[in-house]
This record gives sequence, structure tokens and C-alpha cells, in this order.
Amino acid sequence: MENRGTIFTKYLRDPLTICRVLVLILLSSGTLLAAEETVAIDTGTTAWMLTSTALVLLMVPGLAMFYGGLVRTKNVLGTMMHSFAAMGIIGVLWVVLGYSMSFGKGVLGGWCGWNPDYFLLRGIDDVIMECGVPEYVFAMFQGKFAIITPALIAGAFAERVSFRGYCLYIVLWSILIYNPLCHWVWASDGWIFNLGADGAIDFAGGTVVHISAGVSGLVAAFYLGCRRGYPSTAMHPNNLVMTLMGAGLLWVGWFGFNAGSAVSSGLDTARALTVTQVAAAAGATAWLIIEAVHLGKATTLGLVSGILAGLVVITPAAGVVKPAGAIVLGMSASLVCYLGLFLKEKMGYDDSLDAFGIHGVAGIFGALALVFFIRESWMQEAAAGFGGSWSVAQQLLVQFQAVAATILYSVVVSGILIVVVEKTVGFRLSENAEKSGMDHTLHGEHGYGLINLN
Amino acid sequence: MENRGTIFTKYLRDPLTICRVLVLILLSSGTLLAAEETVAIDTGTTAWMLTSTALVLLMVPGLAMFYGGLVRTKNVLGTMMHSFAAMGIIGVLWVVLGYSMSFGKGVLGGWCGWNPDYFLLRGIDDVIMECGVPEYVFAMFQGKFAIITPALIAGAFAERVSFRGYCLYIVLWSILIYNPLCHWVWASDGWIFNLGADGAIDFAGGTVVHISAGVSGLVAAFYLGCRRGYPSTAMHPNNLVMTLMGAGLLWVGWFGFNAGSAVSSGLDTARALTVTQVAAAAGATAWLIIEAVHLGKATTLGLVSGILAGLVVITPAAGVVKPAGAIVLGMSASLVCYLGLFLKEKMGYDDSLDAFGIHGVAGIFGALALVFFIRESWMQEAAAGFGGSWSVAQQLLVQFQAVAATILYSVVVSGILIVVVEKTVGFRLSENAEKSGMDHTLHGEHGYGLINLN
Amino acid sequence: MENRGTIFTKYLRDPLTICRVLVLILLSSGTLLAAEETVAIDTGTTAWMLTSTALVLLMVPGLAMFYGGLVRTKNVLGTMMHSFAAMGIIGVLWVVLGYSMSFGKGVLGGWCGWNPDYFLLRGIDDVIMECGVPEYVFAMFQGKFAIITPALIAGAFAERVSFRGYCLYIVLWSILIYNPLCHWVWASDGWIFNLGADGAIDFAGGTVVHISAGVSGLVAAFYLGCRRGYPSTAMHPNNLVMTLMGAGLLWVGWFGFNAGSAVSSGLDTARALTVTQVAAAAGATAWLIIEAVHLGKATTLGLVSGILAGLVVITPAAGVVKPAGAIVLGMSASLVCYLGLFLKEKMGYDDSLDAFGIHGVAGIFGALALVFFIRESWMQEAAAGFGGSWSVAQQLLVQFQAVAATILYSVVVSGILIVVVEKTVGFRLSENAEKSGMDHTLHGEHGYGLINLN
Amino acid sequence: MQLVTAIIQPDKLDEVREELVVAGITRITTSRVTGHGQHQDQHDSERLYRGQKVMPNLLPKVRIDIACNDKFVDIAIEAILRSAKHGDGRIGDGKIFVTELKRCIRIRTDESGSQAI
Amino acid sequence: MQLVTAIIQPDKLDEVREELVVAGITRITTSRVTGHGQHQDQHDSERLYRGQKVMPNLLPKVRIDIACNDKFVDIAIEAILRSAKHGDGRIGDGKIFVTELKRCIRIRTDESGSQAI
Amino acid sequence: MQLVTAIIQPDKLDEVREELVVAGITRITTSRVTGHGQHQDQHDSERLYRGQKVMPNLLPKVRIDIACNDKFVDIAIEAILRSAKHGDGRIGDGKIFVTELKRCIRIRTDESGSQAI
Ligand SMILES: Nc1ncnc2c1ncn2[C@@H]1O[C@H](COP(=O)(O)OP(=O)(O)O)[C@@H](O)[C@H]1O
Ligand SMILES: Nc1ncnc2c1ncn2[C@@H]1O[C@H](COP(=O)(O)OP(=O)(O)O)[C@@H](O)[C@H]1O
Ligand SMILES: Nc1ncnc2c1ncn2[C@@H]1O[C@H](COP(=O)(O)OP(=O)(O)O)[C@@H](O)[C@H]1O
Repeated sequence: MENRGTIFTKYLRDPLTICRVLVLILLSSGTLLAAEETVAIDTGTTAWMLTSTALVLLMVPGLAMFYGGLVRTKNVLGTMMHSFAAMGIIGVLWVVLGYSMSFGKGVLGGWCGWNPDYFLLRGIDDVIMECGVPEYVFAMFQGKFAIITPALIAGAFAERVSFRGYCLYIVLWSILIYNPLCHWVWASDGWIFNLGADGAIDFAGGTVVHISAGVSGLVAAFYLGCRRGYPSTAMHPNNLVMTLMGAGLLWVGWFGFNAGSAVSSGLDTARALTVTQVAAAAGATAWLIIEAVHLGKATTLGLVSGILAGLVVITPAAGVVKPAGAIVLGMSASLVCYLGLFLKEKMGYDDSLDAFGIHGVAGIFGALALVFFIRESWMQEAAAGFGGSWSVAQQLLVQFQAVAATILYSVVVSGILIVVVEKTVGFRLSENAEKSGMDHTLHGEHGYGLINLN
Repeated sequence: MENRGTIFTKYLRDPLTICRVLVLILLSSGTLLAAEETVAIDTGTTAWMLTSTALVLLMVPGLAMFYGGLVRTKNVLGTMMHSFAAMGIIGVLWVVLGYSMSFGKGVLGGWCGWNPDYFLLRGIDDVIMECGVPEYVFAMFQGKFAIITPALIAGAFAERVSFRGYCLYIVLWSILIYNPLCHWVWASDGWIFNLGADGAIDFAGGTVVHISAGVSGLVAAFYLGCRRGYPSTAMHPNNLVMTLMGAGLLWVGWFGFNAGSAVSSGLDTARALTVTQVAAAAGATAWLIIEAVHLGKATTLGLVSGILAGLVVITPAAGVVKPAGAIVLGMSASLVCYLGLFLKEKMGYDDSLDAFGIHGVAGIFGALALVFFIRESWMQEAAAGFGGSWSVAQQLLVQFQAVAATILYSVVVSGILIVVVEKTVGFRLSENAEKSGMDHTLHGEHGYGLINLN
Repeated sequence: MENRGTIFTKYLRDPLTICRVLVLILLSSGTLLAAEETVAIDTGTTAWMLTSTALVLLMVPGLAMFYGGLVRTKNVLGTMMHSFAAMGIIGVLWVVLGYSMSFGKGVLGGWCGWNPDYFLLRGIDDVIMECGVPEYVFAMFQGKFAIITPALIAGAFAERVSFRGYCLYIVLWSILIYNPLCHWVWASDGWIFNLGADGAIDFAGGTVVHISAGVSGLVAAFYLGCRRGYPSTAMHPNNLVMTLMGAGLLWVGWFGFNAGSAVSSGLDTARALTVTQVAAAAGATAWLIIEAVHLGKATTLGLVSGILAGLVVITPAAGVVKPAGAIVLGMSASLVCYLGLFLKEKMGYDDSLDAFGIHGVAGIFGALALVFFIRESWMQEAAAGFGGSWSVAQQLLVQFQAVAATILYSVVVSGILIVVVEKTVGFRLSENAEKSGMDHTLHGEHGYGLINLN
Repeated sequence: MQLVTAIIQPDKLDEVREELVVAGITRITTSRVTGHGQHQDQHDSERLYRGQKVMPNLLPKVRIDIACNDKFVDIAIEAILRSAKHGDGRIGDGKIFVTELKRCIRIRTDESGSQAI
Repeated sequence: MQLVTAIIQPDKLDEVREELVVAGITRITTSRVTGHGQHQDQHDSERLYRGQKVMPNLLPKVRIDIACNDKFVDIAIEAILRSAKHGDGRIGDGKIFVTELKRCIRIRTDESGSQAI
Repeated sequence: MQLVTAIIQPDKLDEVREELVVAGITRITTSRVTGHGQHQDQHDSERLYRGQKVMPNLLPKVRIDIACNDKFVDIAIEAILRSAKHGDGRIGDGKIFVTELKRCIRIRTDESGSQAI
């Protein structure tokens, strides 16, 4: 019994709400044999985690709208398909092996996890985690992160990749990059989870989600090259109105993303929600001001970029900073990203929708800068568990290690993957296909019938 | 006291979480007299049911967007109005008599229910159900199902019906088809609820919602005839981008639809949410693959059709299957629906937006095929309550009866209703009105001012 | 201890669920010293309040879509920016001083509140309110109301104001109008909160949100004048389809707005949700019928106006009326607003998107008319606390006082603000800028690239 | 060869197209335009704005371009006149313009002149 | 009868329309087009893309078609030239093309020729 | 001066534009139109509707207008013929129409005639 119980024992993502998993084992005879300690369901926490799962899923159409609005008309469906296809493909992949590779016990020297009981989620049909939430909910919540991350990358190589290549790429990327990273950072035996005094701080996916997606996108943008005509030809967004709508859904969904990552419905959750709201507002306001000062007029695209920058920067930090810190982080994230966009212009690579420019840059910045805004109590606890002392500088080093490892690993493996995809099924579209547009070439449809007389 | 208590006693939809209703009666003198057993509110379950209610409502604009994007530009508003009008009209009708007819004690030989206390929900102002949720919430949650079901039908006769005819039709349809069916399947004394060992399995509305809407739509498509020019003239979707957005909202909302149907916030809820997510992803993936193999390119409309097929197929099954079963069901639903669309082409009827093709077909398929994937424990419990043995074949027969009854009843009554509506206020648009478009003729507006210079 | 405890003591908005706040004070030494009475977190209530917060935020993009769809193509982004900028700017402002001014102890003779601990929410990092919800959540929930209110006003002066002027205006409006009003109506020591037997009834913001926004908008519409060409030139909505989508999101979000205002997850919440749903449906149905009778055809814009009228009218009343009352209120709100629009036509002012016509009119009507539908038990309780008798007429007087005070205060201060803004940074756009459109002039973008060849 | 350009009401597009096809004219090009007639505004009763009748002045129209050989010009014009009217003719029903076409070339085959129409 | 076709900047549409009406020309047809001028790209400073000035090359324009009797042609052209310029004239301000109109027919009344304009 | 109007398939727009620029023609105006060819419907294999091939009849096209001086007319036409074909020419590839242009005026400078083209 004890043994079987500990198989399910693991640490959840928020170190403050460590939940051990216990089991109500339903023996095959049908008799209910309670484990030594039966965990009661906490309907409130479960309710919030169910809601969070729905909210994070809402981010995927939100992202499709955000990205879809920014490309040219001829590529709008193809671009939205990148998000929607991830919903389907990664949605299946996650229950087949993603959850096991991410949250199973470390195998292959800790490179990834594995737990045969997690295959098709067979073994968790009756499991209630110690925080009172059925493990199914946790698995689904996490699955949404696995879905949105590859969809984020797609912004870096928008308007120029084949659908078949993209599908293969995200399958491989999810298996070889996302799942291992997720294991390192969030599994109780992941090496990044155990760095330093109390692990690297990555509350809701600064490294796992945003940095990994951002730098993978950057690699892809370099390898696949620019869109035809970039940057001399203007490529106007086909639907900034939809981009705004998408940004709205992303903001709302992000409450699930961050506050759900507390895997609780209490103080930690409230804190995460609060700083998420505050950082997003601060990012938006800052970008407005920067543009007003620098360009003389504030753009809507700037506003939504600021929202995103604020949301990304607070993602790793949502468990440890206070509102004042969130304002500073959100505002500086906008500034850093704004400056970063000039770098892109200088360097000439075509990170079409700024997957790296926002997610990569704000993600890296946030994962490092958060150390200056950590709640006292967290530092004290960390110190307490580490022989009495733990400094901001030490935590910065830990964060730096986590970020560097994520970048290095993503760059290398992502680079290999792109070459493999390009050499096998093909990744970059042919010149003619690109000129004709993805919607026509890849999907045989067009997005807006309304623009032509029916 | 006892008597008054039992008036409210009824079985909720999920046999596993049977909730009896008790009452806190607030006497007119203002003194609070507790019933024998006072039910405390479960704030967690209530929170999830409130959320589910909001999520199911979200499906209605989602459906409006889904359908609205698929018609021609001149009918976009008229088509969206079908969903929005249902929000208004059925929203009122439900509190007037829908809830009473559905969840009251059986009257007229069990044809429908009735409970005078449910008229305008007068009698449930203080009622807490045994599961700890105020009955108001349950009534509102159920009301959303009553709203979306007639709106689903509208896909079968899109672009060619009068608004006045539609409004009359859904009022009659709701009263004469939805409410009785709902009573049969989900009321504790409904005959389908009591079929076989543990009732027909219809977790969240395979029969009540999808089959009834699908076959009613089919009947209407036959009776009203094709749109002018169908099938020789192409009728391109005016806004596939919006259809994608709508599909996203439908997926998110379906978590409320299915997981909310557990009327709990625990293991059953988690299971329902999980298989919903998995089946939708599997359906989407399968349709992508089928099209890629069969047509050489995957379409966005195919992807969203796959999502819907997966969501519909899992609706009746969400309480009893495991993730592996959900994958199989989701994938095969896409295949079955895909093949079904060829049938439509052969037969030549104009189920314009595939209300039958998706909801009818996947609904029927799911209600039957689920028996092969039922969780062991469910079968054991069913057997336990039925003298020790209960087989898959027996349950299949039960499911078949439920499906056949739903189809038969819907076809007959729906057929009569359509004739009645057509002969009284008129249902099918005149030729000229259809050519001019519903937006212009019926509503005096057009959907997209943006396509013309302002 | 006692003292520090009472600093946080305050009454929440719903008189029926008065929550006193207690504190878990985390001393700087890191030792946890419990206050006399430790309040446990209610995970269920917290879950619903978190969800409500997300739902109310969803209303802001919903409003952006609603308003954005109604203006001309050249102003679509500029109009949506009014909502999105409020998300950013007021989002920051609220944590800096809004929460303190609204919910702090009354200062300046009760004109507004102030509590130094609320500055940047510094003092509530560990506070659990007596209802079991972390105060952070309450602060964020309330913050969303502060965001959406100025965004509502923007409907009155759409298509003709400068962005810079708008930003300044909402900052001042929020500080000088919203925060004081919020304090008067919802703080435990607010004067309107303490009128009569049990205070003025304003469950979720009839006065604070809708009346204040509506009349401020009216003042602005008068002062700023009509759009060029109004009313002789037609100004067609650029995207009624998006307006419908926005209305859908608003309805869904309003569940958070109203049911969240119960700050509970129980019977009051359920009641608020129910009447919200019913009133919206009734409003929509009524407007459909009115137009069908009066104009011969029902419009989509009419339908969504009816939805809004129903939602607005029930906002102050959601805590005290029953479903039957909600039907009557919803339907009569549509009638009143419909008639009101003729008045506008007569008077010739240009309340472009009917910010006053819907929010002002239905808000005022609702705040007064609700007295005729108050739940018995509420009146009895009020009487009990007021020496045994309290009549509808007395409550009507109280409501009248609250409404009159709100109108008076809003009109005067709002009038001054507009003049100040116009004279400093400028409010009304120049003639040329207005002709060219806000998107081009103010933001250098256009909303729909898709309408031109890319 | 001449180019017949008709500006019609959008709700008449399907009828005009059918009438043209019946008259043997199957090749046309259409587009959305917005029109501005002198007095029509006051008479347009179709647009409702929150229950209030408004006076629009830039109204959606459809433009149809038909390149045809000389003998088909009158056939095309008559087909349009037959089908584009609301009742006996209502203000806003539209206009037909005819211009001379110097050359016409079919891209697929490079052939030109009247057989390329 | 001649057909005056002007391609102008979208932000000037309202001004041009007003100037035309003042000049007595109330019947026009407009549509959205996208234009491509030789050197204008480098000078367009209006489009901002995430804070970065980009060089667009297919720019939104508005097309105005005016069928008018011969004596109104110059009036129309002058009205456009007056109202469509940004300041003293900026690159991208547009073009006016004039073609011969052979026939003009009012659909409502079937009348044709110059009184149908 | 003449006005060359080409109706082409939308997916060829970029190629045609590039070919025109190469041929020295940089000023064009384009717009979205919808086309209707006699037999093309049966052959269009591009539109898929829920996995079912449908027979569209009003198909999206792009219209390109080029005002050019007489000696550039053939250059423009040839550039289009070169670049707008799918393979060796497929049904639906489009048409080119040429009309006489009487006047051309540059709004910015008021200059007119062939130097204003
Ligand atoms: N002289 C003209 N030049 C350009 N377009 C015209 C002209 N006359 C009419 N039109 C177009 O035809 C449409 C319908 O015209 P209509 O109102 O029927 O003409 P009329 O006022 O002469 O009866 C107008 O909206 C406009 O688009
Ligand atoms: N020769 C031409 N043929 C077709 N369209 C033209 C021509 N010249 C100009 N245009 C249209 O007019 C618009 C504005 O032209 P503009 O840049 O002002 O002309 P220019 O470069 O000659 O000063 C262009 O975007 C294009 O749409
Ligand atoms: N005679 C015509 N008048 C107007 N437009 C035409 C004509 N012929 C062709 N077009 C336009 O050109 C497009 C492509 O024509 P296409 O099918 O290639 O011509 P064809 O059938 O003669 O080979 C059509 O969709 C239509 O928009």
C-alpha cells in the first residue's frame, strides 16, 4: 500500500502548496479499499482548477485570433490553424505520453519522466491529489500548457511554412523539448526544480512556456529565412480588430494560466491573480506612454504588445512578487521588449509576429528580474530550508542557470528538429505557394468570403 | 413537512451523484424553521455550477459565430439571430414553464412533468439541493441546454426561413419536444431514465440535445427544401475566421456543458472534463488526417467539424468512459460523420450547416457506441442493482431504445410542427426574399458595414 | 491587535453577507501570529470570486466589440481603444489609489475613503475577509468595475474625441467621480450605504456604474456636440456581427458582475445569477416584440439593445427581486429605453452609441422600479432593523435620493472635467481629424487590412 | 466591343445575374461599390438604426462590368433593365454606363478581339 | 458625357465628397482600391507596425467614379483638385482619369442620354 | 494614353505585380472583384467545402488598372500575359480589357497629360 501510494506522490508546481497524492484504490473486485489516509475532495479548489483549465483553453483561440489578425489576408486561416491544430494534435499526444514524460518519475538520467500508469492516464482514474483535486484535472490543466506552447512558436515563422511540416514539428517539439523541460522545472525530481535553496522560481511557465517557445521561434526564423519581400515590402495586419479581441481573451485566459498554477483556491491563487492583472495593466500603460513619447501616437498593436509583455513577464513571478513589484516588472517588460524590436530591425531576421520579441524577451527578463521583487516571506522560508541564509544574488544565479539551460537546450534541439523537418516532409513553403498564400495553397479555402460578393 | 420535502425530491442527471432536495422553509412570519435535515451549501460545487452555467451560455454566441461564419454574407445576421433569439425567447419560456415541464413530477402519463411551484421558479427561492447547490443554479444550468438545442436545429434550414416562422417554431419545439424529452431522460421518474438496470446513459444530452436537434433539423431540411441554387451553385462561407473563433468558444463552453452535468465538483466532474477534452482533440486530429489522406489537404472547416464531432460523441458518454475510450470515440465519430457527408451529397437534401450531419450522426453514434467503453465500476454497480448481472449487450439495447424513441418522437412531432408553422405564419422565405438575403429582408440591416465605404 | 483588526473591518457590498475582515498577521520576524479569530479560507467562495473577476474582465473586450462594431470603419480601432486603454490605465490607477479611495475609511467628511495600507495594496497581502475570500480577490473584482465604467461612457462621445483627451478624462473621472461614488454606495461608512432602514439598494452597480456612466456620457455628448453630419448623414455600423459577439460576451460576463457581487457562493449568488439571466432574456424578447409590432421587423441591434437594457436594469436589483420581478423589470426596461431613443431624436444630441440611452435610462429606471419587486424577507429584515416597519414608499424615497445624488454629482463634476480636459490637452477632435477617422489620425493604423488587397 | 457597367441595388444581384445568363451573357465581373444619389436618401426606408429611421447617404451598391460584342450590348442592357428594378422602378435602382472597348485579350490563350470576350 | 475617375487618399473622401456636392455634383460611385505608386512608399509615414516604421507598397486608396455631362467635367476635376490635396500636395495624393462615356441609362425610368446622368 | 484593365486570379497578384515592375510599370491600382466565367466552374478544384468539392460560380478575382502611355500598352499586356497564367493557361486565368484614356491628371501637382501617368 505504502509503495503504491508513493508512486503517486509528487510535488506540484507551487512550492508553497505542496500536494502529495494519495489514492483511493478501487480494487478489481469492486470493493472500495481506502488507502491509509483518504484525501477528501476539496470542491472549491477543484472548482477553480476546472475553471482554470477552461480559461487556459480559451487562450488557444485567443492566440489564434491574436496571430491571425496580424498576418496578411491570404494567410489568416493558415495562421489560425497553427493554434487549432495544436489543440487537436497535442491534445491527443499529451494523454498518450506527454503527461507521463512530464510528471512521471525521472528516467534516462532525469532527462524526462515516465510512469506507465500515466499512459492514456490509465492509472489516475480515481486519484485525488493531496490538495483535494482529482489528478485528472491537474493533468488536463497541464495539458493546456503543452498545447499553447508550440502554438506560440508559430508566430516566429508565420506566413511561410507548410502545414504538414508544422504538424510534424510540433509533435517532435512537444516530445523532445516541452516534456523534458516541463519535467526539469515542475516535477518534484526535476533538476531545475531542485536548484538552490528552494528551486528555480518559475511559477507558471516563464522558462517552460515562454522562453522555450521564444527561442525556438528565433532559431526557426533564422533557419527558415524571411518572408519574400521582408522587410522592404509592407505586410499589413489583415485584422487588427481581431487581434484586439484575441488580446482580450488572452488576458482573461491568463488568469487561469497563472492563478490556476497555484493549484489551490486561496491566498496564493489570489496573489497570482492580482499580480497578473496588475502587470498586464502596467505593461499596456507603459507601452502606450512609450509610443506616445517616442512616436507621437499610441497604436493598438502597441497596446496589445504591452499587455502581452506584462503577462509574460509576470508568468514566472506570479507566486512571489507583490503588486508594486508587478507594476515595475510590467512596465519595464514593455520597455525592454520595445527596445528589443529595434534590435530585430537591425539584425534583419523575420520573427514575423514577435514570438521571440515578446515571449522570449519578456520571459527571459521576467525570470531574472523577479528576484528583486520577491516577497520577504518566501526568501525567509528559502533561507530556513537552506541553513539560515539565502540571498537575492544566490537566487539570481539559480534563475540564471534555469534560463540558460532552457535557452541552450531549446536552441540546440529545436535547431536539429527544424533541419530534420525541412529535410523530410519539408517546412518552408515554396516561393509560389508563399505568393499565393497559405489559405489557398494549403487548405483550399479563404478566410473572409465576405470581402467578395457571395 | 415530510411531504413538502419530497415534493422537491428528485434525482439529478448523474446517477452517481444522486441529490435529493431538501428545503429550508422560510415561513411567512419570517421565522426560519429548518426542515428535519438541513442541507448546507457546498460553496465549491456551487461555484463550479455557477461557472458551468456561464460556460454553457458562452456556447450560444459561440454557436452563432460558428453558424454565422458558414453562410453567405447576405444571411450572416439572420443566421446569428437564430441563436440570439433563442437566448431571449427560450430564456423566458424556460422559467415560465420549461423547468416545470422538464423536472416536475410526471403528469399526462409521464409525457411531461409539472410542478406548480416551478412556475416562474416561485417555489425554489430557498431550496438547496442535497448536493449543496441552490436549485436556482441547477434550473439556470438546465435552462441553457434548453436554449442551445433549438439554436442547433437552425443549422439545418439556414439561409431560407422567416424570422417570425423560426420564433414560433422554437417556441413550439421547446414546449412539445425538448421539455418532454428532457423529462423522459433526466427526471427521476422519466421512463428512459429508468430503462434497464441503471437507466439509459445520457450524461449531458446525446439524446435530449444532439439527436433531437439533429433529426428535427433533417426533417425540416426535407420539408422546406433546398436553398435556391443548391447544390449546383457554390455557397461559400462568408467568414471562416469567425467559424474558427466560434468553434473555440464552443469547445471551452462544452466543459461547462459536460463537466457541469455532473452537478458536482469532484471526481465525476474531473472525468467528464477529461474525456471531453480528449474526445474533441481526437476528433479534430482524426478529421485532419482523414482529409489529408483523402483530399490531399486538410481544411479548417474539416478541423472544426472534427472538434464538434468529438464533442458531440462524448456528450452522452462523458460520465462512463475513460480517456482511451474517448480517443476511440472521438476519432471514429469524425470518420462516421465524414462518411455521412457523402450520404448527404448522394441524397441531395440541404442540411445547410450539417446540423444533422454532425449533431445527429455523432449523437446517435455516441449514444450507441459508448456501451463498449463503459468503466468497469459502472457496469458492476448497474449489475449490483439489477440482481447481479448486466451485460454490454443489454445496455446497448437500452441505449438503442432511448435513441429510437428520441428519433421517432422528434421526427413525428417536429414534422407536424413544421407543417403547422408553414401553414400559419409561414416558414420558408419567398424566392425574392431569399435572393435578397435575410439580413436585408428580415432585419433591414447588413452585417458588415466595413465592406462598403462608410 | 484589536485595533489593527478593525482597520480591516468593513462591510462588503451585499448587506446579507456582511463580511468582517480579520487578519493573519505575518510578523516581520517571520513567525506567524494568529489574530484572535483566524478566518479560514472558503475555497468554494474564493473559486467563484476568482471566476467572477475573470468574467467581469471579459466584459471589457466584450464592450470593445460591442461599441467597436457600431461605429464607422474609420473609427473602429479608436473606439475599441477606449475600452482597452481603460484596462491598462485604470488597472494601474486602481491599485495605486482607487481601492483605497473607494473602500478605505471615510475621509474629507466622507467624500471618499482612504487607507494608507491600501496604497499599492500593500497591507492586504495576507488578509482573508470574513467571508473566507482573500481580500486581494475582492480588490481585483472591484477593480474590474472601475475599469469598465469609464469605458461605458465612451459610447456617448464615440468617433470624435482625441485619445490623449480621453486618457486624461478617464483618469480624472475615475478619481473624482467613480471612487467617491463607490465609497458612498458600497463602503460600510458610505452615506448612501446607510440611508434609510438598510441602505439604498444597489446590488451590483446601478448607480455607481450605469447611472454615473450614463449621465456623464450625456453631459459629454452635450458639451462636445454632435459628430459632423449627424443626424442628417447616416452612420452605419461597420460590423454588427462583432456587436452581436460583444453582446454575447457581455451577457456571459455579467454573471460575474452580478452574481459575483454577492461575494459568496450560495443562495444569494444563485438568486443574482438567476434574475440576471431572466432579465436579459426578457429584455431581449421584449425589444424583439416591440420592434416587430412597431416597425414590422426585428433588428439585431434591437435585440442586443434589449439584452443590455435587461442586464442594466437588473444590476441594482439582482439581490432583492425574484424571477417574476426580473421578467417584468427586463421587459419594461426595453420599453422605457425604446421610448427614450425617440426623445434623443427629438432633442438632437448625439449620444452616439446610447451610453445614456441604455445605461443611464435603464439604470435609473431599475434603481427606482426595483422597489416594487423586493423579496418579502428583505423588507421584513429591513423593518426589523428599523423599529418594526419599513414600506415600499420609504425605500423608494431612499432609492430616489441615491439616484438623484448620483446624477447630480456626476453631472456637475463630469461637466467640469470635460471643460478642463478640452481646455488643456483638448478633447474634441479637429474637423479634419474627424473626417479622416480616429484610426488614421490618432493611431496610424486601420482596423481591417482585409478590406484592401494586402 | 463595348463595356457595359451597371450600378445596381445589392439585393437585385442574383436576379440580374440570372436574367443575364438567360439572355446568353455568362461572363461578368462584379464588385462592391458605394453610391451616392441626389435625392434618394430621404426615401430609403430599409436601414433601421436602433429602431430609428436614419437618412443614409452613402449606400451599398453592386457594380457589374460586362464586356460584350456590339450586338450584345442592347441585349445586356435590356436584361438589366428588366431585372434590376424594384417594382416599377424605385429611386436608387441604379444606372448603366457604356464605354468603348478598344481591345480584349483572353489571358489563358492570348487570343484577342471579339472572340476573346 | 464623360466618366471622371479619381483615385484619392481614403482620409480625404469626406472632404472631396463635400466639395463635389458644393460644386453641384451629387451623384457619385465610390469603391475601395489599393494603389501602388512609384516612389511613394518611402514617404508614407502613417503606418506604424509595432513601433517600427515600415515601407508599405500596396496602399489603401479610394476610387470615385463620376459620370457627368461634358460641361461638368472641369467642374468636377477642379473640385477634386481643390479638396484631395494634403497641404500643397503630397506624394500619394492621387490621380484623375477621364474616359469617354458612350451611353448612360437610368434604370428606374429607362431614360437615357445626358438627362440620365 | 490608354487604360489597361486586367482581371486575374488572386493567387497570381504578386507575380503579376513583380513582372510589371520589372517591365518598368510601377503605378497600378488594384481591387477585389468577383468573376463569373462561362465554363470555369466545373474546373475549379480549389474550393473544398467540408470535404466535398463544390461547384462555385462567383469566384474571387483581382482587378488591376493601369493607365499608361500608348507605347507602354503592349509592354504591360505582355507582362501580364507572361505572369498571370497558371502553367500553360488554365480556365479562369482572366481577361485584359483596354480602353481609351482622354485625360490624366496628377492631383499633387495638377499636371496633366502623358507626363502625369
Ligand atoms: N452620374 C453618376 N456618376 C456615378 N455614379 C452614379 C451616377 N448616377 C448614379 N450613380 C450610381 O448609381 C446609384 C444609383 O443611382 P440612382 O439613385 O438610381 O440614380 P438617380 O438618382 O439618377 O435616379 C448611385 O448610388 C450611384 O452609385
Ligand atoms: N498610371 C496609373 N495607373 C493606375 N493607377 C495609378 C496610376 N498612377 C497613379 N495611380 C493610382 O493613384 C494612386 C496615387 O498615385 P500617386 O502616388 O499620387 O501618383 P504619382 O506617383 O504619379 O504622384 C496610386 O496609389 C495608384 O492607385
Ligand atoms: N466578357 C467579360 N466581361 C466582364 N468580365 C469578364 C468577361 N470575360 C471574363 N471576365 C472576367 O474574367 C474572369 C476570368 O475569365 P475567364 O474564365 O478566364 O474567361 P474565359 O471564360 O473567357 O476563359 C471572369 O471571372 C470575369 O471576372
